[in-house]
Amino acid sequence: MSWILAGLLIWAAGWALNIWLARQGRGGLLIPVTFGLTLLALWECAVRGFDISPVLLPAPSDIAARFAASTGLLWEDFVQTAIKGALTGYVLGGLAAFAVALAADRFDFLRRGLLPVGNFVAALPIIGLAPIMVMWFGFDWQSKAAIVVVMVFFPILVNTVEGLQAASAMQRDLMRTYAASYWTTLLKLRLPAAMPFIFNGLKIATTLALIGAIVAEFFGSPIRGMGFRISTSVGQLALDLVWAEIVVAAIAGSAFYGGVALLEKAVTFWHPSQRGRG
Amino acid sequence: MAINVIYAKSLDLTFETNDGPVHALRDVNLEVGKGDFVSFIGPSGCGKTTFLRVMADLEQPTAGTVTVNGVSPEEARRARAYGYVFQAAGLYPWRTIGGNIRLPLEIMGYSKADQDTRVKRVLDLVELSGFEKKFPWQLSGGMQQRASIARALAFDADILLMDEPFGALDEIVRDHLNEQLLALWRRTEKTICFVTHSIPEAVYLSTRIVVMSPRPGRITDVIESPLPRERPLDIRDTPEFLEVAHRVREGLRAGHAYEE
Amino acid sequence: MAINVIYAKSLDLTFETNDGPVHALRDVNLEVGKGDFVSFIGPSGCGKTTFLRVMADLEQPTAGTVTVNGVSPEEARRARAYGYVFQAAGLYPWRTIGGNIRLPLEIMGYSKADQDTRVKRVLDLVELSGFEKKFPWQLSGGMQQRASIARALAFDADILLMDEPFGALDEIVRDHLNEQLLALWRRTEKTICFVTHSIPEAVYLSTRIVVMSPRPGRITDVIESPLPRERPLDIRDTPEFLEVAHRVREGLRAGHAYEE
Amino acid sequence: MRQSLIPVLTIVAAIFAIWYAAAIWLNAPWARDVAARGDQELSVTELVAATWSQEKPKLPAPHQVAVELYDTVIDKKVTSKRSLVYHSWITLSATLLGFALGTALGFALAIGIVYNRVMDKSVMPWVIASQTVPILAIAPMIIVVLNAMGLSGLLPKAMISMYLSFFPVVVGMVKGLRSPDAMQLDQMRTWNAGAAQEFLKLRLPSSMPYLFTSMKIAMAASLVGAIVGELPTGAVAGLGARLLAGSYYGQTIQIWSALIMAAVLAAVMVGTIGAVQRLVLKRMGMA
Amino acid sequence: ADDLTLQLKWVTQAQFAGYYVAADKGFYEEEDLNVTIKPGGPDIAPVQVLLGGGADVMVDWLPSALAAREKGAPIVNIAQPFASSGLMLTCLKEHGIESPEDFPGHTLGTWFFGNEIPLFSWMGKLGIPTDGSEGGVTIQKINFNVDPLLQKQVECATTMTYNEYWQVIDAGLTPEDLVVFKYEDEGISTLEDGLYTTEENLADPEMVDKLVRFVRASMKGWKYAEENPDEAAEIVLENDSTGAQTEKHQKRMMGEIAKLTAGSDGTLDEAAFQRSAEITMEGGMITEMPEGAYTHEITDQALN
Ligand SMILES: Nc1ncnc2c1ncn2[C@@H]1O[C@H](COP(=O)(O)OP(=O)(O)OP(=O)(O)O)[C@@H](O)[C@H]1O
Ligand SMILES: Nc1ncnc2c1ncn2[C@@H]1O[C@H](COP(=O)(O)OP(=O)(O)OP(=O)(O)O)[C@@H](O)[C@H]1O
Ligand SMILES: Cc1ncc(C[n+]2csc(CCO)c2C)c(N)n1
Ligand SMILES: [Mg+2]
Ligand SMILES: [Mg+2]
Repeated sequence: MSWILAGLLIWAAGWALNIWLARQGRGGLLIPVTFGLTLLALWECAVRGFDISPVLLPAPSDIAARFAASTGLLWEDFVQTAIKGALTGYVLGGLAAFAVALAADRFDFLRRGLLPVGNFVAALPIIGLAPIMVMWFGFDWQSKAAIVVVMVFFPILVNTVEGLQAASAMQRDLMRTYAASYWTTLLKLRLPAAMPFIFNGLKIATTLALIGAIVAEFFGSPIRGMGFRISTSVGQLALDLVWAEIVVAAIAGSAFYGGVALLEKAVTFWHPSQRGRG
Repeated sequence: MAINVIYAKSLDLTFETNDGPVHALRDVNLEVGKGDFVSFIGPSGCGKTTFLRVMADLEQPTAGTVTVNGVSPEEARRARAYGYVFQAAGLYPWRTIGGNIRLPLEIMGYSKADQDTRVKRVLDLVELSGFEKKFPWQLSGGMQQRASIARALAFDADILLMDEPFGALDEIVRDHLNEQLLALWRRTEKTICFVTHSIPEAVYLSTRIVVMSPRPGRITDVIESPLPRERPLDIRDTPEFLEVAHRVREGLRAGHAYEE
Repeated sequence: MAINVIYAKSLDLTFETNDGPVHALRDVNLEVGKGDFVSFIGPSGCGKTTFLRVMADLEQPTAGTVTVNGVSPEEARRARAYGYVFQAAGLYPWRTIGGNIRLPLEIMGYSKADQDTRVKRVLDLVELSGFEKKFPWQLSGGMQQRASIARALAFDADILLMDEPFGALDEIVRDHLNEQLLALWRRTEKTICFVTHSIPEAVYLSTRIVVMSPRPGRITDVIESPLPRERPLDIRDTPEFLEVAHRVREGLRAGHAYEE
Repeated sequence: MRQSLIPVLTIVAAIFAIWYAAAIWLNAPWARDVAARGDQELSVTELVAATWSQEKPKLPAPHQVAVELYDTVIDKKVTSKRSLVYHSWITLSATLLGFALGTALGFALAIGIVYNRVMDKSVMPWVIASQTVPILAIAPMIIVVLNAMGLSGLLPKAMISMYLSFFPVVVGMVKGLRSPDAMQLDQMRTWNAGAAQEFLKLRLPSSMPYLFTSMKIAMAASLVGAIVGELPTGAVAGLGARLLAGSYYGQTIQIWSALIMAAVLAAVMVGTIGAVQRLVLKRMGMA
Repeated sequence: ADDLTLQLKWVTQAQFAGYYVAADKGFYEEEDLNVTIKPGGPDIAPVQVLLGGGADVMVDWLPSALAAREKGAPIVNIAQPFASSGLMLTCLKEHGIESPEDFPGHTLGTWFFGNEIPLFSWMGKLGIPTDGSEGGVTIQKINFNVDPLLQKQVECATTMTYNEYWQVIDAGLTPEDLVVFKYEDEGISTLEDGLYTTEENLADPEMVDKLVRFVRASMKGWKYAEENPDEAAEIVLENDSTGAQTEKHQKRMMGEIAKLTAGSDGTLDEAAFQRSAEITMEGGMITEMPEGAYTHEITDQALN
């Protein structure tokens, strides 16, 4: 009971602190961190207050302890899944989507033919693709990368195609008056104008990539990797390890997203959504 | 006989819109010779921009023929025969002012050093030196307009198509830029098509003034200027000048129902 | 003594940009009384727009005070004390012309029937009847500008802040709208702040002309017009008119280095 | 539409050609093994025929999938548990519910983020972090918890769909709602428009292109969510259950037909959104 | 009637025929029970469902149940319908494996989630390293199907006598193409499908009474299924809501399952328990011998 009360108090305090911080116009990272810490405290209090079994939901303190105790293991899994699987797939998938978007943009025939079919293929749910990819590309990270490629392809393609239409009529007319070639127009006008859209897709794809790589490991993996660890640990009810992996995933994913968002800020500084917070 | 730089015959242009067609140009005929300075004047919405866009191959006429430098507008465009100043500034927000002016130079393959000198020169011309590194949204409306003029002057096109380039400028800058433009024109023998709303400006600048009337846009009058090519600013107080201005005003007035 | 509608004291405004601060306004003082028609004139980039934006609570001064109707600009804005015509038309592309003009009326909660009559009335005023159902990109630049003027006139604000509203219009329409605006002003006793680049326009319309000079923007001259409130178009040929115009031109010229 | 027909058919034909070739390539080792066990030599035509007709091929040939689809879509009563239509419907209903919930949630969050500084600063990073949690890992737990709370059937699956689909909507809508330029926002200020009016009359319309793009992605994600959600519910019904059961009994043809069905669903739904998009943008004069 | 929910360890198949038969034949009804049977799946941990309150009884294998118990889940075996183990390792003969001595240098595929434990302890007994070092075997995690074996991604794979083995056969291989090692024969078998509930439930006399009736009816179902395998398989098929199972496969599976349940009246054999627990400990899944992990209370009452 006292735990639950404490939880409620902490929640109120955290929220108040955040409002205060936001009013001060300061904080930067401080605000989300406070928010997160509040959530964690709430969780801890709930687990203790309601006496939830550790095989259902471990307390954050248990997870932290496990995390500290297994950094070596977590790092090995991280390299296997996030770096080899997700990152490779993200880069390849991004390039592929970008190339297809350009091809579709360049050749109307392809756009009409490929886009509907591409949407169709990309809409294949990865869960179904995962076993097939494992069958084709083997148990190791290559099959994970393949699934990530398929997963990130669609969002990046859709956004890039959309973005390539984003330049305004007058901006295009200007290029026409310079008799700029297709590639020049693309490079100097349409790509810059498309960047806000492309980054939209790239950001969504960061999280998809990590999920994809992890989930794919459920369908076959060497005996390491985040997805492998999660799925086997659930079976062994080592939920503290499961959550430690999830924490790694969350940190890696957020950092990945944050990196892309920073890049976006640098590239699309001119877009109204970046210029001023309205 | 010298070949016409611009030649339009029986031009028609109709826009199809969600509620019916809009006749923007109807039976437009015009010949512009090399080195002419032609001003277009007419009530708002009469088709001046549309006509300029047709010359620039940005709009396809529904009927009739146009040639630019004796070839189709498209070929002329491909040959980079003209510089175009749009009615709105239309700067690319991701480029600085300097970057925007440099854009056509990059596209047309000027050398890096040449680009730099040209950018500097035209920035001086429109008095924006010091703003090279600013982004468009950090400039006032008039400054943006000047940057867009500079952009069109930065490279060497034989034909300049200018759509109300000085609309957002005060009289002093305008006078200054008018002089500069005239000097440039005399020096380079460019052919200039110039849309304006200012009667004195049209008369001061042009060798020929085309008056248009609206819906559907037609040419109602073409006035040859008797003024010499050499024009100091105070030519605007001479009787010849006022005489021409009067004719233009009369022609314009005819296009406005409420003035009759 | 009547209360000032607009009162500015020691206004300073500096923009921070990627390469250093830009001083847009420096020590600006001004009083505008009820029913005044004040024109602002000055070289491009001198801070006219910025000053108008400060009055409208769209920009916060770095130092100094402004009051509008005796209260802060923010309170005046909340009380919907003014209509603002922006330098660029700024129509919403997803609304028709009619829909754009109706927008502030919807926001301010005018009844449907009232909206309809008002939209019709102002469309007539700016001669755009028949274009109600068109989208902005189907209109010429000048027509868009007129639509944006109509939008600001559609509702009843005591103060009108107009940033080069007639910049993109030809002389005839401009004269016509000038007359209309004067008539409206006399009829409704609105207070009008009006940015323009045209000296004759400033002199013809205003009870007071504010001349500004650039970087940092300062007020260099405030000229009280001796002209009567009732002003036929041909008042522009009177000696008083030319005299005032001359003073304005001199003031302006002072702000341009190359004219000295 | 009509101009698209030939290009689409060309691409589809190309894909089928590649598919058939891949089937030969991938299934040949098995066919050779079988032949070797039976002490036979396979001629090329026999080999090709064998690779296109295996019962459990590594990659089933298109016609095998087509036959299976025909059997399970056309030939079975739609209420039958062996009918793919029945399973599709189960997945579709969860997808649609999850999509609706996800879009609503994404919308609400985006509004909160755009209008509320505290939310902007505190929620967005956690929204992102939430998406890095591998859903398949917590899906069983969600299902277990919801089941324990007495929720079963459609809703738990829809929750997972929602979890996956709200994210693209948040990201896209935050961008879209912030896309009006400074002047447009200033105009609203001069009219002293309330927050709701500013939203309805400016931010919402200008976010439309972003909204639709996001919704297309959200719909695809939602389908994945529904299928993931069907896996741990004990493979009861739905396309996910078909995939799973197919996988556990090595029925590649069944897996592929469920996959194709899922892709058809996704394509139809994404296509529908696209059609609505064209309609709306056209009415807004933006197309 | 009293409500009771049973959580299975796997999808609906003849492996669980006893429970479906008991439900279908009205054995539960006779005991005044209204039993809901929840199928399992690959990523569902029945223990979680049990502790989360989603079920009252579950089917689980002893090693994973013991591991859960040591992790803090207070679960107890109340009945053991399966007397012997159906787990085995199936190899393709073409890879040249004929006896356990041939394993080194080959890839063995096994299911994880605790199912790998007997294999690891077996390799331990044989003295074959599993860390991929020289002279050892490579252990590969595979999913619950035989594709990796057929596609030669592994050379041996874990199979059940009643299920995966027959999938290999259905794929076109003959028993002569295969070499099988039954865990039961190698002396490394652990107890499979047993019934488990929570200590909390066992402390509640009313619940105990329900469980007694449940076990009694279930065992009746099992014995009926053993005697009428074809009918039992039909019943299972009717209850399969994925519509993916085939009659041929389920009938065959029922036949094999009958061999595993034969000879059990539901009472847990303590010797088998002991052996299973030791193997589980050797494999490292638990660290000390469990106490109170089973009770005869329910079966004692049910069988009298
Ligand atoms: N958002 C901004 N950021 C940085 N500098 C700005 C910004 N807005 C305006 N400025 C600068 O402030 C000065 C005054 O601008 P303002 O728009 O008020 O000029 P103006 O008098 O209206 O000119 P014009 O007649 O050309 O419209 C200019 O030098 C401009 O570069
Ligand atoms: N894309 C378009 N779709 C439909 N109608 C159009 C389009 N562009 C222009 N128009 C119409 O064509 C007519 C002529 O337009 P244009 O822009 O050429 O006028 P203008 O003479 O340049 O006017 P302004 O002086 O106001 O710029 C107008 O009535 C306008 O509504
Ligand atoms: C974690 C885990 N999940 C399910 C089973 C259940 N199981 C019992 S037999 C068999 C093979 C299919 O008939 C399977 C999968 C297990 N042992 N371990
Ligand atoms: Mg125009
Ligand atoms: Mg301005």
